[in-house]
Amino acid sequence: MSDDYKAKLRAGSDPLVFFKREDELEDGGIAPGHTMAAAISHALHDGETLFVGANPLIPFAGARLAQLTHAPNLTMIAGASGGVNPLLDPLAPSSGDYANLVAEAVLPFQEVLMMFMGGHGDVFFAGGLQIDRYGNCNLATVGSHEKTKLRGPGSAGIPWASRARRTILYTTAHTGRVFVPKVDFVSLAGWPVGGGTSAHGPALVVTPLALMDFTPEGTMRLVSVHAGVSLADVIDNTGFDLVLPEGQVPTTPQPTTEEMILMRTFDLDGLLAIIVP
Amino acid sequence: MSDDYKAKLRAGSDPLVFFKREDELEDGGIAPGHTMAAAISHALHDGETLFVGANPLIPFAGARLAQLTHAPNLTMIAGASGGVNPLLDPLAPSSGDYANLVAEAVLPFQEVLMMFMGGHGDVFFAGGLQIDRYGNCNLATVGSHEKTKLRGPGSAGIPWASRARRTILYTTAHTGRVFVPKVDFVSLAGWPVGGGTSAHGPALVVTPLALMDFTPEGTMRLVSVHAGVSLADVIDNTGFDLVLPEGQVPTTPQPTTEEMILMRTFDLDGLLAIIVP
Amino acid sequence: MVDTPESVENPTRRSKVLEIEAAVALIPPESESLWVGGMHMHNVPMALVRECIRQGKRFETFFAGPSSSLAAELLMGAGLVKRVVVGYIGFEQLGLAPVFRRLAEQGSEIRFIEADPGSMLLALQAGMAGQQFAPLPPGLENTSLPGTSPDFYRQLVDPFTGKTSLAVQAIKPSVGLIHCQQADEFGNGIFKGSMFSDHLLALAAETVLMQVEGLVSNDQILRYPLQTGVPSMRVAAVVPVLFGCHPCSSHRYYNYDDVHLRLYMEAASSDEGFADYMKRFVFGPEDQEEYMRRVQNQDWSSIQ
Amino acid sequence: MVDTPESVENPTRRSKVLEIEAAVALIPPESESLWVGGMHMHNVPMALVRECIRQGKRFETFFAGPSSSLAAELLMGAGLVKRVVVGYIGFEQLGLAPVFRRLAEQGSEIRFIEADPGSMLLALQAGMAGQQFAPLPPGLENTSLPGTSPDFYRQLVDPFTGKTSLAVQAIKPSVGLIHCQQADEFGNGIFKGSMFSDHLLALAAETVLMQVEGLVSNDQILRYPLQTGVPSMRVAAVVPVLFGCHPCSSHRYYNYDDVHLRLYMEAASSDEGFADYMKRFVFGPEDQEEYMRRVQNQDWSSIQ
Repeated sequence: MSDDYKAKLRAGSDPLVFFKREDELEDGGIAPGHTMAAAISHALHDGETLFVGANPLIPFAGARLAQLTHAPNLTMIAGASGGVNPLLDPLAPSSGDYANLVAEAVLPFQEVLMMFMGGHGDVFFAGGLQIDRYGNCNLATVGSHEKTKLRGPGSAGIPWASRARRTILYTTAHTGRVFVPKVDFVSLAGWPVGGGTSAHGPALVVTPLALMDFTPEGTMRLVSVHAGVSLADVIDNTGFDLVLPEGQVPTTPQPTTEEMILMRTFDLDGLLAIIVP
Repeated sequence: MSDDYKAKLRAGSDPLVFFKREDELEDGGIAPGHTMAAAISHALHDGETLFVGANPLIPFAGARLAQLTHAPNLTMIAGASGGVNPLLDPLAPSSGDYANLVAEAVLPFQEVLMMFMGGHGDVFFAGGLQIDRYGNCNLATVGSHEKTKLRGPGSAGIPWASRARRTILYTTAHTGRVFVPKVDFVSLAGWPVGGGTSAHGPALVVTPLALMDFTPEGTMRLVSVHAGVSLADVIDNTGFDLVLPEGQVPTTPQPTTEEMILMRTFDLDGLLAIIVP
Repeated sequence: MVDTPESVENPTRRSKVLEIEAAVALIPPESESLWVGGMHMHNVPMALVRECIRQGKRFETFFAGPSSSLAAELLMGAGLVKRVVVGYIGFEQLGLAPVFRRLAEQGSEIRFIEADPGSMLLALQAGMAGQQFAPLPPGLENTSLPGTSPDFYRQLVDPFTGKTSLAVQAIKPSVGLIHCQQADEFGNGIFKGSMFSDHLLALAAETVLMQVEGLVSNDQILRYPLQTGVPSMRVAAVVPVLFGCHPCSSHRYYNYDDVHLRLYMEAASSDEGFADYMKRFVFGPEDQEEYMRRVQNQDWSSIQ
Repeated sequence: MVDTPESVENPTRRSKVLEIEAAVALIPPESESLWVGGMHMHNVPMALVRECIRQGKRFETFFAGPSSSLAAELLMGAGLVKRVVVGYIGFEQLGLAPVFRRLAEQGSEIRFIEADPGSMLLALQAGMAGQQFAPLPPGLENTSLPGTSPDFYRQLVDPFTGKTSLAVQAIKPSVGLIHCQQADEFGNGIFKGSMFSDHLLALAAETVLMQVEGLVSNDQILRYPLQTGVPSMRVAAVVPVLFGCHPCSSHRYYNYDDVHLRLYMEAASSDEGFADYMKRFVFGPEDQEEYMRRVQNQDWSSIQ
């Protein structure tokens, strides 16, 4: 049974990429995927329980980085596979990958979802084909539901986001098509306009360009732009008016050298370097 | 892992009992426990799925005997332990015994109950502190619920008996205290008097004295008395008038020599010989 | 301990091992509903799905959850399902589902019910336990789902608190197709990796067909019963078919074939390409061996 | 594959291993509710139960299900529970529960709610999943249960069929006590035999204390995660205590001590005998070692 926990095969794995990619990027090899993962790591608190769903690369990396640095008591539950505290041995592109079973426990998927719906999550990660200024997300249909322009995969687990204490949104595409004034379908409910109900919207938005949070009124606000990104880049690629911070817009902290080294220990295929197109 | 399925300890096991008990009983060593188990075996059909709860000795033995003879495709699910198709290696007194995990699968207990409640059972085994002429059973309170004369353990799984296609009642005490005209508390619902509802009561009753079934109207009827038991014994120990078969009352078939040998292969402690006090 | 009588391997205990044609032939030509196991591109019983398509099995309702990928695509593209309950249909990081997109964006006769995997799995759990419906936790009422699918999500009053709650009707699929890495001939199945929600599916569905990478002996099952993920009485047929999940993964046996999947997604972005794919990989190969031969020698150049 | 950074065993990851006094001290003096794991005389975390009694922890409601034996007896006899939801309290083939009998037959301040384990476990499952209540399958309405316990079983209308159905309110125990044969220091627990309904209990209860026969390394957990029955984040404390289930069984470690149990049942059939038992085996021994010494040298002759 000694090899029970080793994946036998790994699709798309190029054993040389670890050495190759050193020169592919300037700026110490820091790609937007690394910055996003580090930003997520910094946003997590020790002892929290996280639920991660489909397309998990960036939250996986951020959570594992947090475990390896300031949050050793953090628990990460890997959506599809059911792995609890996967070591990311290695970081794999699909949430259902066998690699995610190099872990401490493996839960049946319905239990993962039921625990999440039962309120066991401190942090939930979500995204959308569309995200609007209140944090509403759409994974179902762009256009009307009757006359669909773009058919997304369906709402997946994100309708239950408010069952977690905090939701962190992430997307690898910060464009005006994603960040729209109003989503066409609410898969995940954002902050209530006017604040009438008890539901709460997302806490943080992590993109390849910037970090955003929400004002007390529940509208999206710029927190910082990533190194090498201008404020204009962010504004031009957001389909609504972001609330801007007063004074100079801060720059998102870059991953430190230690953080970059730690991410390489599990990102054997260099996926974080290529995750943002 | 080769010894994973072997119980390390077994309470109350006397290694000599297998040899000792040969002479303890007359009539080829056939005790009421054997007759009851064989009667249950004969009542089971190949391919059925059985759910067995607490105090499982007699239904366990009957079901395993059926598997070893005419019903190799029968599935037995062992209540507390969750064992599916336990080999009874050996037959153990508690439904939760580790011995019941010498089996093909082990289900969490809530799944056993939920599958049963979900209608997956062909046959369910039940008993009661009181059993009445319509097959109602009481495991809760004798006397009124406010002024309790005898506090039973509680209704356990038997309120769900009608979810199985057939229920077989068994008891090791055929007395007027058990077989009463009317139970004080309905833990298991018998046949509806007058036949107004769709619920169905038990199909068969197996005791140390006799076998009973129910008339089309749902009242208990004698099928046969066991060897060495007189009709008067049965009538005197039943607190209501049993419907009697026409003509001569048949004698319950005794276990054959082959059946006795098969039961000994799993009843290592001779429990069937002593289960009826 | 004692020697167990030989009847554990009683010759009269019926083996459930069937050839794939015979196993799928157990499904009636038209069934109420189908739920296919696995999740995303993992542990999906594709060999059974392809055989269902070859035999033209029709299903009133297909439950696309918790996350369906190629199984949903092929069944919808083949026109075998009338109503699809959508939890998630897609290829995760590989991209959106091309047939699903085309059917939804250009219109089709399929009725799509917008749903979510959490509610679908609570409904499946309810179906397993004999409950008529499953109440939902709070939260969903703030999304577009209940308004869009008023037949799937209904409101009721919690008899204990008087609060309103949403609920979904119990799901008891007529047919469940699942993949286990191993099983014995009687249908005791072992998941060597994640079980996803397939254990629950196996307990809930009326007829369960199981494909496996290979058979193990009943002795091996008895040796470590805690490992058994599917108990035999829930299984109607066991179909050994190596690489039967391809192009999806089978945990601990092989990963998904992302090259094949990407080429599928490209091909299936047109009606012609999809038809060509179906001809080559579903209707063409007469058995799994021939299918794998075609996969290995895949020449996609002429695919539309 | 790569060497995993040392931080898997990061020195700053907090061990949850506690002495039994400190673990039970995590429970407030008065809690809403308690559910004790195990079933019949198996896998019952008796060491934790005895320590709760020594520390005088009080619980408004005790859930005696799916089947409680000595844990229910001692907690009720010690006067620490006000309301008991009765699924099953007894010693299976050994006999009825003497303290339960005396309290119910002679009257007591404890309020007994007549219930059933199936409904209790559906309620626990609902509590785990955030559902407010659990509808019940048909059948129970023909028994005395709904009429006897109208607050536990309530009627509602199925919004899909219009039929009436019974329902029970979700159960989310404030405290869950469970026994695993093994765990690592972080609370990843392994059931070496049946898990009974303890996995579900661990997912549903607000505070979970786990006793184990012994600790294993986190490395061992990582080596075969499919074996982990309780994930660490659900566990507040891990208490290693060998023979901690005595006189109940711990699957694969030891069977129940039926001699001790029978003597208990005899002793506890009178108030004096029960008080004597409590003095000798609960309040007397200052630790588990002393408890086991008393058990081994048990001289029951002078017990009332």
